[in-house]
Amino acid sequence: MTAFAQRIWASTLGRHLLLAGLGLVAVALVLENTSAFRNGQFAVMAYMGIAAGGLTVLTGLNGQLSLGHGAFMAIGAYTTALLLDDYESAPPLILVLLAATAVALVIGAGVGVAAARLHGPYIAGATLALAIAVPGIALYFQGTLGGEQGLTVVVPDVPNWFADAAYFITANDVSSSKYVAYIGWFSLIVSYVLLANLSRSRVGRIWRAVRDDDVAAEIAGINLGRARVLAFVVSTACAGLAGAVLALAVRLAAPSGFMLTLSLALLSAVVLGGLGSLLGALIGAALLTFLPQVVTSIGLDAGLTDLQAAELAPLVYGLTTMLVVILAPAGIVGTARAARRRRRSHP
Amino acid sequence: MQQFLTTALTGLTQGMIYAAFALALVLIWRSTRIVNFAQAPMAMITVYIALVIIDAGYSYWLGFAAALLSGLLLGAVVERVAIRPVEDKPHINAVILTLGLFIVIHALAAVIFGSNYRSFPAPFGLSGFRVGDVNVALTGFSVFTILAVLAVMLLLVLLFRFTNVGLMMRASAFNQEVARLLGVRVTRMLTQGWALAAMVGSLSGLLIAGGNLVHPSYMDSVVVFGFVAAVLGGLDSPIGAVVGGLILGVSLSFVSGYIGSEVIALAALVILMVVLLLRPGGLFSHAPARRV
Amino acid sequence: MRTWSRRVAVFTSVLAAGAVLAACGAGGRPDEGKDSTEDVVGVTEDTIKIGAHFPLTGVAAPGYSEIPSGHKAYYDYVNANGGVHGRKIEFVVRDDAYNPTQTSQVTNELVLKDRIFAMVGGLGTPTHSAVVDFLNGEKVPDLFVSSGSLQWGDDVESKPQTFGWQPDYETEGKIIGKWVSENMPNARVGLFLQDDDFGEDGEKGVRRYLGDQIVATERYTSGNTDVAPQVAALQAANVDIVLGFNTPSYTALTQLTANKLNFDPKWFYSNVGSDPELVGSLLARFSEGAVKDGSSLLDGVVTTEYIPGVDTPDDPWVKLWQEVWDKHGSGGKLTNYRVYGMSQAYTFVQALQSAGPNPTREGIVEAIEQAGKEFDGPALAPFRYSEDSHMGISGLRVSELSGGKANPLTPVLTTDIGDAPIVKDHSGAASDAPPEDGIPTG
Amino acid sequence: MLDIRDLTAAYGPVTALDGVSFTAPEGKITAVLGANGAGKTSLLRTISGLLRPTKGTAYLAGKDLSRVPVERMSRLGLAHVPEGRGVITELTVEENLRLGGLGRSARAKPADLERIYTLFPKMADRRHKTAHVLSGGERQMLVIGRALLATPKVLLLDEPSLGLAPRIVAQIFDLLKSLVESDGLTIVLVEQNARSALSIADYGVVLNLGKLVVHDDAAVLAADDKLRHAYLGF
Repeated sequence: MTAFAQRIWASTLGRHLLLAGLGLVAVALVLENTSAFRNGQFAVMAYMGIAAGGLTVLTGLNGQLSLGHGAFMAIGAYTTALLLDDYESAPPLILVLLAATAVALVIGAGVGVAAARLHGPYIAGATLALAIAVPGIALYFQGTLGGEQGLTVVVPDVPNWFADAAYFITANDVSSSKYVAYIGWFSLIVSYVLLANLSRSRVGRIWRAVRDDDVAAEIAGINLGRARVLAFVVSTACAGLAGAVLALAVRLAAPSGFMLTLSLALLSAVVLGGLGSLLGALIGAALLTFLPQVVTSIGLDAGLTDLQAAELAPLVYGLTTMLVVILAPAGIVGTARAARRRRRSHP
Repeated sequence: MQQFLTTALTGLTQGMIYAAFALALVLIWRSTRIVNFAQAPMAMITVYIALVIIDAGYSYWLGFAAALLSGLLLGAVVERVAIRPVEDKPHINAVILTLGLFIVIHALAAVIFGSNYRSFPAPFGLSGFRVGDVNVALTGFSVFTILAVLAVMLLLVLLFRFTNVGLMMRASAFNQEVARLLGVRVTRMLTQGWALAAMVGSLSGLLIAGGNLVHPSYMDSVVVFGFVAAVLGGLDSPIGAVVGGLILGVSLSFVSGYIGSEVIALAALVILMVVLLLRPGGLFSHAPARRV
Repeated sequence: MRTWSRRVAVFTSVLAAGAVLAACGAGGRPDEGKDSTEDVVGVTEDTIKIGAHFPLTGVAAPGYSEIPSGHKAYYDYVNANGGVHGRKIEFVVRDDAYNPTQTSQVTNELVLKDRIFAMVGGLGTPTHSAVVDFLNGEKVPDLFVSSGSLQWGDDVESKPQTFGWQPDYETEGKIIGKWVSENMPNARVGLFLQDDDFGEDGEKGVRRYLGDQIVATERYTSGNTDVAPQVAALQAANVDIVLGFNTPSYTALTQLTANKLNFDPKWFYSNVGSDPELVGSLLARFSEGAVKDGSSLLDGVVTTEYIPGVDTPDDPWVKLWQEVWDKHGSGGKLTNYRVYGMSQAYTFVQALQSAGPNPTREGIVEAIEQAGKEFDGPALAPFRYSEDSHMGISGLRVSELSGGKANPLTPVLTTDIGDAPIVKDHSGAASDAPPEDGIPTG
Repeated sequence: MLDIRDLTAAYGPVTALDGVSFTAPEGKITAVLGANGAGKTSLLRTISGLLRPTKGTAYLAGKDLSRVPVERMSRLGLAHVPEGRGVITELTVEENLRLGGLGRSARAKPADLERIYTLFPKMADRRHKTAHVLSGGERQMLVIGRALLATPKVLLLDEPSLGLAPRIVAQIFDLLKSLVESDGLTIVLVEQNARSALSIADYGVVLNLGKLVVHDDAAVLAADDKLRHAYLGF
């Protein structure tokens, strides 16, 4: 390794950026070599991954339980839909993504300030109520938010420079859905780099201190409220961004897309992968994206009726969640790490 | 005037249903410091058991008893099999576990009983009373609902406040080690707590189902509003659960009737936030909020 | 340092694993299309693959999940009788749990992985909205959407592949409104609407004829089963007749609630919510000492009909459905949801017949536009299909329930969205019977 | 009364207690002394069954305790007041006391409760308040009172003086002394505060790194300068 590379590797940011670069290459390789259907699934995995990444920081690093992150995805998605309703005068996509993030961040700050006063199940109750209340807002303001039918999202055309660059490198044309998948994964990598840096920084240490023992943290001079609100805001910003990607991928922001099940799915993604681990969040998102379809196909192949096969997906997913919590409470990543440590200590 | 009265009375009945569900949550919270999100599907499946029995031609009350009994059993089994391994783990593990259980029971019920609407009979009349010209929107069954919930609340207060079992259940929840050193069989208390709570949950399921339609998701909205009611009242207090349920039921009924049914969840959120910001431990919290 | 290189490795291998997973799926992609001389997606020498999204799980599953079983039964019946132009129809159903996000995923799967020839009967307005642009963009025929929203057919230019099937809610609303204005001109009218396009379009139609008569408008949110506040408001407004644009479970709920409130207006439920068989059986349960006799509970309720349902077992169409269901059904009894599915399936088979022995995606769209108006079928009124309109069945008749049966109060009336007048149907669609073998010829 | 034979216990790979043997005679106070991490708390936890011995046994009046579940201990006459006092602050004072009475065979409870209230008049005033309102000293009195309600033969006390003012510590130790005299209680007293402990104890046991260093009369230990400097820090 050259001295320069070593210097980069030595700094946290440098490592993360390098990792991000590799990730981007891997993403391009995967997206270019899979079918359009898989591209669509990868877009889903990306937005689930972004939201789960934010949630794992909140729950894993800061110890706050949110049952309502789907609501912030809804906020991001609706912001996107409102900004992209006019094909002609749509702002640049990057601004749309930033706006969705920012709106979720601001609303998250408000909720976070309230939630920071609460403990354990009381936060759970408040965020649960939030998760079911937000879809109702879209119904109430039918005029601007489109009611039950929701708002359709016009995905902007693939910009020429992007299409040209992609063609130059891969000799493939970029379809709209592949473009969305790229946007999703680019957003995911950017947000993961930021989250990883944040969690390695002083802020991350403060979060962990608050999680492990809030009394001790307070005695050590940490402002508990500020630490909690900050963690909340960071995770809701991620959810907002995820919502924006979701809106692009689904091309619609409708209340029925943001029911309680979404919030709960995010939570189980985080737990399945391993609380507090970004890699775990990504794995959880992958499971959530790919598992139902695989399970349903297996069920159909095994001769179940459509109805039974459809129920098989939630059944397997619920059972998996339960088994992971009971047998491997550290999640997939945590268990794998522990196994590796054990192997190392008993050579 | 008539509309006001009707809205208030139907809200009252609805609030009692939230209260019944909240009582079950309070019971589990008091005995294991866990919020059981799987309470609703657990109750739902026992209500289906009652329905099978009633459909087979047996009396309503036999089905009623069977549902309560199977609730008792199911609660004990769930605690032994699923909850025991996570009891000493962080709070969030138990929450996730019950959410997983929620999904599993749901799917199982849909496969076993089908996902269509079925009607569930009621043992009492379903027509409202009339006093002169004024229609009182209470049916025989809603009176039964109100009385049943009040009775359960009273029994729980008595249980926790005056009996040794109740005391032991609470001690086990607060400090397992101290309780064991004092001779309390903690594991048995936890199992009992879950069994009792699941039975109260089944009761709430029966009360919602009576004279109404059931399907595997019929209790889903009650999960949310029942939980909000319990939190509103303070998770530790049976009286709080009933008061919380009533506040929620009546106010949501008015919101639904005079503003629109799409905002009732929003209204629940607003009520909850206002109460929690004033009293972070709920309306009836005595002890300071305990860190979990 | 070692940690980090390991993480790079792990991260990359996650992605690689994803790629492998994806590759597996891609490997399973059927490429029968290539066997055919025409190379049409989803069509081979002896099969034709179609698909749809339906809510098989979740809150919308009750009822709606039965529709695809009706489709399947009818296709199996057709397949058992030699198929269409020698091809057997494969119907792939995917569950979207009535969640647009999932609809978008399963539609991707249907179109890109299962490689269906056409989408037939995809259910729901918000759900189908999420995929309609995609389907049209991919030029996938999007036939016979299971929803009465106006957007499935009124804008042929932007959605050339999409066809409605059932009468749209506005058309139904107009016919209901006119009937009320003519038969109960002095009645105070209350509306009970589902809070989505169904209620909205219905209201739009009704208001064309009943502007001043409407004294109360109440909306319910699907999933909120406590409708007492809404019914109380209707009662407070002293309405003489309630027009309900709601689903069957809410018909049962409003009846139960009205009983609780001693509220006894005339009830008019639009077709979606009236299913007398289903609602009657739900309510019959409560007759045990609680309410009036179950089957007669709906007596006097007015509704609309556009296809014959299970309450008329002697209707030749219903006889056919019964036979199909007995032979090829997947258990349970014949319900109106299943009849709906079979009726849709019948129309699809007819469209496929018209598209000729070598069907293409363009071909079937063209065939429906050309011949769709003349399609025979269970529908009481003809379809409106043409190059300018992809709207479905053009009308219905008003009936009154008594003893669990619908007795016609009017002849079949047809109209269209907007200002189109309401006229009596003379096409004779209401009195036709299915062909001997139960399979349309095109 | 309490015979400890070769008691050995571990937390995972870490040995906490290594072959400890001694006897705590009936009606006497035995102080268990030693530095932090010497195994004092582990000793009590192993006796009461919270920690299972890997070897050796404790006998209570001749009965082998190594297989008795924790929940049965109080019925056998063994009361263990854990470190950090073990007051359940969410329960009321009276509920805490009532809990103490549940763990023994049925006898007249009201009289017992009244006895505690006469011993601690301050408790009587606040019997229906949550124990949360009590001060540190009062909490210690409460748990001792609660332990007494189980009418134990042997009382294991873990660091009762922790964090309390010397005046309060003195009060508590006086109380212990008088209980031994009036009830014939056997007490095993784990203490960091060796000087005060030895002042009321009859015998002393010194642990270091899980092993027993010395077992002798309290007065002898208190007089042994070398021992005091090496292990007891005064």
